[in-house]
Amino acid sequence: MDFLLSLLSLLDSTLRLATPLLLAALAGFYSERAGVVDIGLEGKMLVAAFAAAAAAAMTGSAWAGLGAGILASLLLALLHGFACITHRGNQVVSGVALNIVALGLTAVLGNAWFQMGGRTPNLPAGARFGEITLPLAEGLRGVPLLGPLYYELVSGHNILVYLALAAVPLTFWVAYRTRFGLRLRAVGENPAAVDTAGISVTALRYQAVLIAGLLCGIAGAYLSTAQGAGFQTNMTAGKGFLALAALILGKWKPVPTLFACLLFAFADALQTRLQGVRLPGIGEVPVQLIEALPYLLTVLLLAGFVGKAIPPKASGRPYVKDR
Amino acid sequence: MSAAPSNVSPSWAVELVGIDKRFGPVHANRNVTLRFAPASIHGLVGENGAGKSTLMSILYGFYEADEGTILVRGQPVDIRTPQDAIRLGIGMVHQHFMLVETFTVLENLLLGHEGGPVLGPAMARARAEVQALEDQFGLEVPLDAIVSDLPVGVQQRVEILKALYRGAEVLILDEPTAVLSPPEVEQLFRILERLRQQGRSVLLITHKLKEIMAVTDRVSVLRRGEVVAEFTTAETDRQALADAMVGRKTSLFVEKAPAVPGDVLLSARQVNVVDGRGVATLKDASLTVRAGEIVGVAGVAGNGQSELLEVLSGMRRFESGTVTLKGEEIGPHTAYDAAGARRRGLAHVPEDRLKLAVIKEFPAHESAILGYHEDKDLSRGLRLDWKRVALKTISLMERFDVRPLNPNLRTSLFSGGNQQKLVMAREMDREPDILLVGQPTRGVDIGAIAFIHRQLVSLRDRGKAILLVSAELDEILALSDRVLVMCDGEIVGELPAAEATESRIGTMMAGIKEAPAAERVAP
Amino acid sequence: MSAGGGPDNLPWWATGLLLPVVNVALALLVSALVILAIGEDPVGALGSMLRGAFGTGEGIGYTFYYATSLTFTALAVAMAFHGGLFNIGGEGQAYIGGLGVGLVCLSLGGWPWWMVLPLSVMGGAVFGGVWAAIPGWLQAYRGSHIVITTIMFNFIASSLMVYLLVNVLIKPGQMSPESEAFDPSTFLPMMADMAASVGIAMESSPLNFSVFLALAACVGVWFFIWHTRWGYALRATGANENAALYAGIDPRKVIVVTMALSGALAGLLGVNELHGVQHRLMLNFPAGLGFTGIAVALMGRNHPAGIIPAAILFGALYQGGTELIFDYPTISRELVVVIQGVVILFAGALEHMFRPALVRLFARRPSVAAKPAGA
Amino acid sequence: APALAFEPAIVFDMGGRFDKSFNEGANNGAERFKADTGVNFRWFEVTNEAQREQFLRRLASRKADVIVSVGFSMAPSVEKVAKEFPNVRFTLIDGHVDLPNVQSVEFAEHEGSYLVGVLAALASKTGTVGFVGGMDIPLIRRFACGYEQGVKATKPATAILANMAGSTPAAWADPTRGSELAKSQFDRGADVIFAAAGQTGMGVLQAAADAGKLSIGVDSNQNYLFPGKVLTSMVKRVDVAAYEAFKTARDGTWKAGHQRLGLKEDGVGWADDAHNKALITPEMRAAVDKATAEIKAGTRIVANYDDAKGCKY
Ligand SMILES: Nc1ncnc2c1ncn2[C@@H]1O[C@H](COP(=O)(O)OP(=O)(O)OP(=O)(O)O)[C@@H](O)[C@H]1O
Ligand SMILES: Nc1ncnc2c1ncn2[C@@H]1O[C@H](COP(=O)(O)OP(=O)(O)OP(=O)(O)O)[C@@H](O)[C@H]1O
Ligand SMILES: [Mg+2]
Ligand SMILES: [Mg+2]
Repeated sequence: MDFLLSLLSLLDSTLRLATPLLLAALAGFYSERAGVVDIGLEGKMLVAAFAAAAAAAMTGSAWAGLGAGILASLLLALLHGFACITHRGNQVVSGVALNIVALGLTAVLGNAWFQMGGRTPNLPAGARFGEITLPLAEGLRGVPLLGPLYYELVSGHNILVYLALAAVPLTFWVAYRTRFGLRLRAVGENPAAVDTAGISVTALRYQAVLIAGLLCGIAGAYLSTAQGAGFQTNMTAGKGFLALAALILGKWKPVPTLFACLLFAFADALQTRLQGVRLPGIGEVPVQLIEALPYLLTVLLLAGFVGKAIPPKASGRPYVKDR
Repeated sequence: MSAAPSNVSPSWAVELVGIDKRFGPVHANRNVTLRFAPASIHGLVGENGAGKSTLMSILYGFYEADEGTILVRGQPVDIRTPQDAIRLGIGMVHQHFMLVETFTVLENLLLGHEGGPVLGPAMARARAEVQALEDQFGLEVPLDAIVSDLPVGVQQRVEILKALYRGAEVLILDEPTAVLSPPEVEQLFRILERLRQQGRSVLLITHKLKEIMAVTDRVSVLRRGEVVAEFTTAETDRQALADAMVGRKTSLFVEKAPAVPGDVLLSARQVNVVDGRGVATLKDASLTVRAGEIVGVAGVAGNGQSELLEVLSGMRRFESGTVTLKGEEIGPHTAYDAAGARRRGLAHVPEDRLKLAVIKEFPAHESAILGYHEDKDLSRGLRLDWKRVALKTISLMERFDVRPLNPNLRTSLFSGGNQQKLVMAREMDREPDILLVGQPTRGVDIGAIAFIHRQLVSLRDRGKAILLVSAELDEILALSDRVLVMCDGEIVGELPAAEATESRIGTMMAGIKEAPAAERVAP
Repeated sequence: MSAGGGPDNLPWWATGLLLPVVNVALALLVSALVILAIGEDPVGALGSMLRGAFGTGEGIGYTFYYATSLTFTALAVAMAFHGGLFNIGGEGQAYIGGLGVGLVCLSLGGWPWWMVLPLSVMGGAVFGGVWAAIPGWLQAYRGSHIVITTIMFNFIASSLMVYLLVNVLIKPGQMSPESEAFDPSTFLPMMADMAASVGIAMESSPLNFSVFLALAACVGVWFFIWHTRWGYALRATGANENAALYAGIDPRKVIVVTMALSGALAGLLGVNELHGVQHRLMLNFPAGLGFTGIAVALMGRNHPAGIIPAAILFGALYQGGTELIFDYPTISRELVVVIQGVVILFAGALEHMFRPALVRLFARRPSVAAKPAGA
Repeated sequence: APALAFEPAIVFDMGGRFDKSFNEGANNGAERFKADTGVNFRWFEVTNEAQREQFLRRLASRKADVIVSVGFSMAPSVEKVAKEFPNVRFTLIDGHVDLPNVQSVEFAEHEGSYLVGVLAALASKTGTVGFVGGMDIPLIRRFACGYEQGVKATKPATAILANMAGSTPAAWADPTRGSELAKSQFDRGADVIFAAAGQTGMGVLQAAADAGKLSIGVDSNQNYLFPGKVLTSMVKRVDVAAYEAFKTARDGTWKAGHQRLGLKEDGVGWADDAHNKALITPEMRAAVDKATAEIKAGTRIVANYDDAKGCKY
């Protein structure tokens, strides 16, 4: 039972940690499947986290925060689209630039508005997304095995966690079962085919980039108003890049990407629990080794099992009618 | 500029009037006027870069013309995007396929014509409709196959089906036959015939004048962006068309003395290749090539010819068998790569020049040393001596008449024919003992074809061994001293030049083997 | 990102000089608006940045000191780029390269600097090179996506260095995880001291002998990529792997070697930062210069001749930014980050924004209504 | 005519002056000085290694009257610049430099940590307490070691869970990670966690408040952040050090040399205010007062991680 509980707590933590990665990775999915490389997931999450925390602090409403976060992220996404789609700029440079702008701007605005070194005030409970106890969770708690599983793992997360998980089947459905999805995947592989089929490549790519903005907005709001209780400078701390890695590890497919995110999050959750553990024959494992575990794991998986990940053929290339 | 019929009575299906289009300094279309009638097949010919694809892309809304008007069924129309063209009933099969390779055939057909925001029901409806079309035109296409798994010929059929599915009243076909086998070409022509009977019009671009003569009603000739002539097909012949295209008298025939074969320079014994997906792509291939002869390899593209060339040239590992190069045996485990092959005096003009033989982004002089960059005479110490490279390139370009004579121009800016001449020049320059050539004249216009053919024959006459792979039967027949036929990864037959006829090769290409001894007279 | 004029036929100076200048000017204009928005005087502030970067000997020294580090990391990105590889791992390679530099300097105490320098260069190059060659090998032989592996190797490098500095290399009895200081005999000469020795007075700054190394690296990279057979093989592989195979080049070997060279260049950052300035092994000395190197390389069009001015531009932004916060206490250090981002955005990602306008300006063709090709 | 204006200055480490931790402590001291005297001060936040020296040198050459440098990372730069400017006064907080114009102020963090360890052991109902450190460096291990001694001395059976947030400076600024670490420790039975992790610690405090458990703040008094949820804070009087440096420099009593401020000097301690009044039982107060008195008297020795080369006691 004790083992079960600690396993459940590990998995619980995995879910919490996976949520922002998942949202951001799905954002990357839409963007890159449409042929627009998005290094700027990090920056979009960061502005969203800031805007969400700032709006929640000012209005006292988590939902207002979420709205503001999404809006801010959409603005950045539009800028990315303007540079890469309209002006055919280098997509990587644009992403790098927007990350840097986001890093600086959130701190500058935070300082100017709240005078707390770029932080926002701590959010009270009402201004955050609280944990939701699912129906019957309390009642079923006593049922062996399934009870704790339902109570500890399934129930008791905030709504954004459920939203992120729901986004996976939704994304799958959109991408593979709808007209929009068909066109989206086509424009990332061969924009000329889409163009000659009488569909606007530009409009399609803008839509994809904006969806990415929306999802990053939710991811950012999650960081500052659900998982955390306020904004700190650079609070994304590389999660955007990790999400990108998960997307690639998931070979640009929604369900494998979910598993990649869960894997990263699991390794992360595990490492907090492995610190200080002694292994027979080796002694105490250095913290740094444990800390590097998710990254080492990724490299090993990539090298050993995943095989070659083939990106959408047109990703990274602006569309020019040319021979 | 011969007469377009003066009376206005037969209403035209499409009229392009005064079309003008520039790409920066390139004047691709100059004041072009072209009309074609309903229920007709209209041919469009011209040298490489004459502006044929550009003109048709304008009609399809893919490019916008700088000047000019378009009329469809007598009505002036404004075609700004392919969507406009599709709405007007214009369909186009592009020279370069516009397919999403990772999609299934059905998904490709559906793209842009989904019939609803959710695919499920639309997919079922489309499947039925496409099936009906397939039956009607006798086009067979596996709807659930992934496009990249299909041979090019089938991909071409998908393109055609796509246009039909979108309900094209006017169908533009830009060099559809370049990748089709003779039976496939015949099938395509039957489809075109049926379309004409249904009252639709077809515009056909091709470099093969034989095809023009076979199916078109009228034909227009484009030269340097201008319409220079228009003929009623029945009233003209190939020579006249060729002369109009080039602007002077041309010779369509290669003169060639009988071969004097010498020693065996290249041979392969029982070579097998299995590709990354585990499919056997070359099965027990055996052949010999002697000094002073051209051995032609005929076959529909995708039947193992590429693998054969790649194995012989050192680019690809093989599973079993031996290759013997000037007496030296090479097995599956011998260290042998393209550089090694060149050191041993083997040169290779690959089938797909853009993918393999040049680097599009490089200036011409850098593409002109691809594969020879390690040569002692091009470097000075550590340094690649660009002066010598430039001189070398200029001499290559002069010998093979590559235009424009500018070694610093980016390779991709040369026309296809000129790129091909540059590659031929590079590979023949070092007087290789053995030359492997794949599709030497694919997509190349008739002027350049004759030149390239003459060069190959003269190399043979200097006592070199040449292995020629071509999907063009005419080319095989015109050049080869001996013909091998490939089908499904196997060499299914061998014929001496004298016995090689179109029909015998054709049956062998279809996989029907005949004993080499069995003599049959061609009908 | 092809160098030089595209098919739109602009003269080289329009694309090479005019366009970047217009773009940087626009970036500064937008920065000025941001400064205005937080209630400061934009002209004064930008003036202070400019003065800070180029107005004093010390400022120039700092500008070029930053530019030196950025040149190394940008050359690393450029080298990989021409081999068709996107190396995001400059940060980690610089970090590990620094370890090599540090180990050499620590173990050669008492040797004169000019004897230590070649060895510390080798130390940095070998350590950085090996650290980059692993992702290269994984890409070439296992198909592992180089972008992820290099990102992962940044994290791993960081963990490794912390482990070593906290547990192994730390100077005993010291709070911060740093090694012992190098022996002063090994210190690279400071530019100010070198100038003084030939009778030129120069204000003190961290600019040191490494700047010559950076210039040499620029020349070396230029020569290697565009004037040797190996450089040719590298570019061929980068442009078209199949064509490389056709040419008898083994793309896999080229990928590994290219990454190793790229990492070696990044590793030289340690020579400037540690051997030149900090004189000890410490945590986190690459401080984002590896990432900024990406922007510098892309803005410099992956050519040394472009990288040098781009590195100086960024060095000026770093140093001018420091000066800015010195002069304007109300402007926070993060504003400087914003300005850097804006410059990358306008001069990098939006570099083509004015191109059509410029083309129209230059197209003095008689024909009216020349629409831009392929809307 | 008024005398030349007094010009103090302060250089903060990378965390920035609002890090809710030791930089902020120094800032508070300086602000208090400003409020008391009306004298303004210049301040800078370091963003990269090269700027440390640059700021110090710039301030020194502009003849600042005293330059307070916050953080052990400043030590090598202070040493270098102080040599160049022997007439300028430098106060180094958290580090040690032996020069005639440098005042080094260090703190006996282990002593303060010991006290909060005592309180944690007594406040814990589960018999498990936690520690969350920032970046894994000797300084933080010193905190952890003092804490451990306090816990074990009070209730030897208490289990201690310890985690470090990471290996890069980002470990100081990652509240998400802090809250995950806290949650994992709660799941493993801890009900009191001491966070010595800069802004990362904010996540720990937040997670504790969310879960209805207790946390212990660090450096500055953080009790007010979640009243009733923060057991106490291990205060390190960086503010006093900064204030004193400014004040003594102004009135001429500034002295170079090395100071180690422990419990005896009121350099470290535990925060006791209205926000945690309800949490501190008389029994706890008695125990912590006893420990305080004994440490001050020297009868109870708290081992220092650095001196002992490991947490040995
Ligand atoms: N995209 C382009 N931009 C600028 N110039 C180009 C471009 N494409 C081709 N050119 C130039 O335009 C000229 C004409 O090319 P074109 O394709 O018409 O060749 P061509 O004369 O038909 O030769 P060939 O018959 O051998 O194919 C060439 O000099 C080529 O370098
Ligand atoms: N997108 C483009 N940008 C610039 N130049 C182009 C472009 N497309 C075509 N051209 C140029 O326009 C001219 C006409 O090209 P087009 O493709 O229409 O020739 P074509 O007659 O179809 O030749 P081919 O027989 O080789 O297919 C060529 O010189 C070509 O280089
Ligand atoms: Mg052409
Ligand atoms: Mg064409």
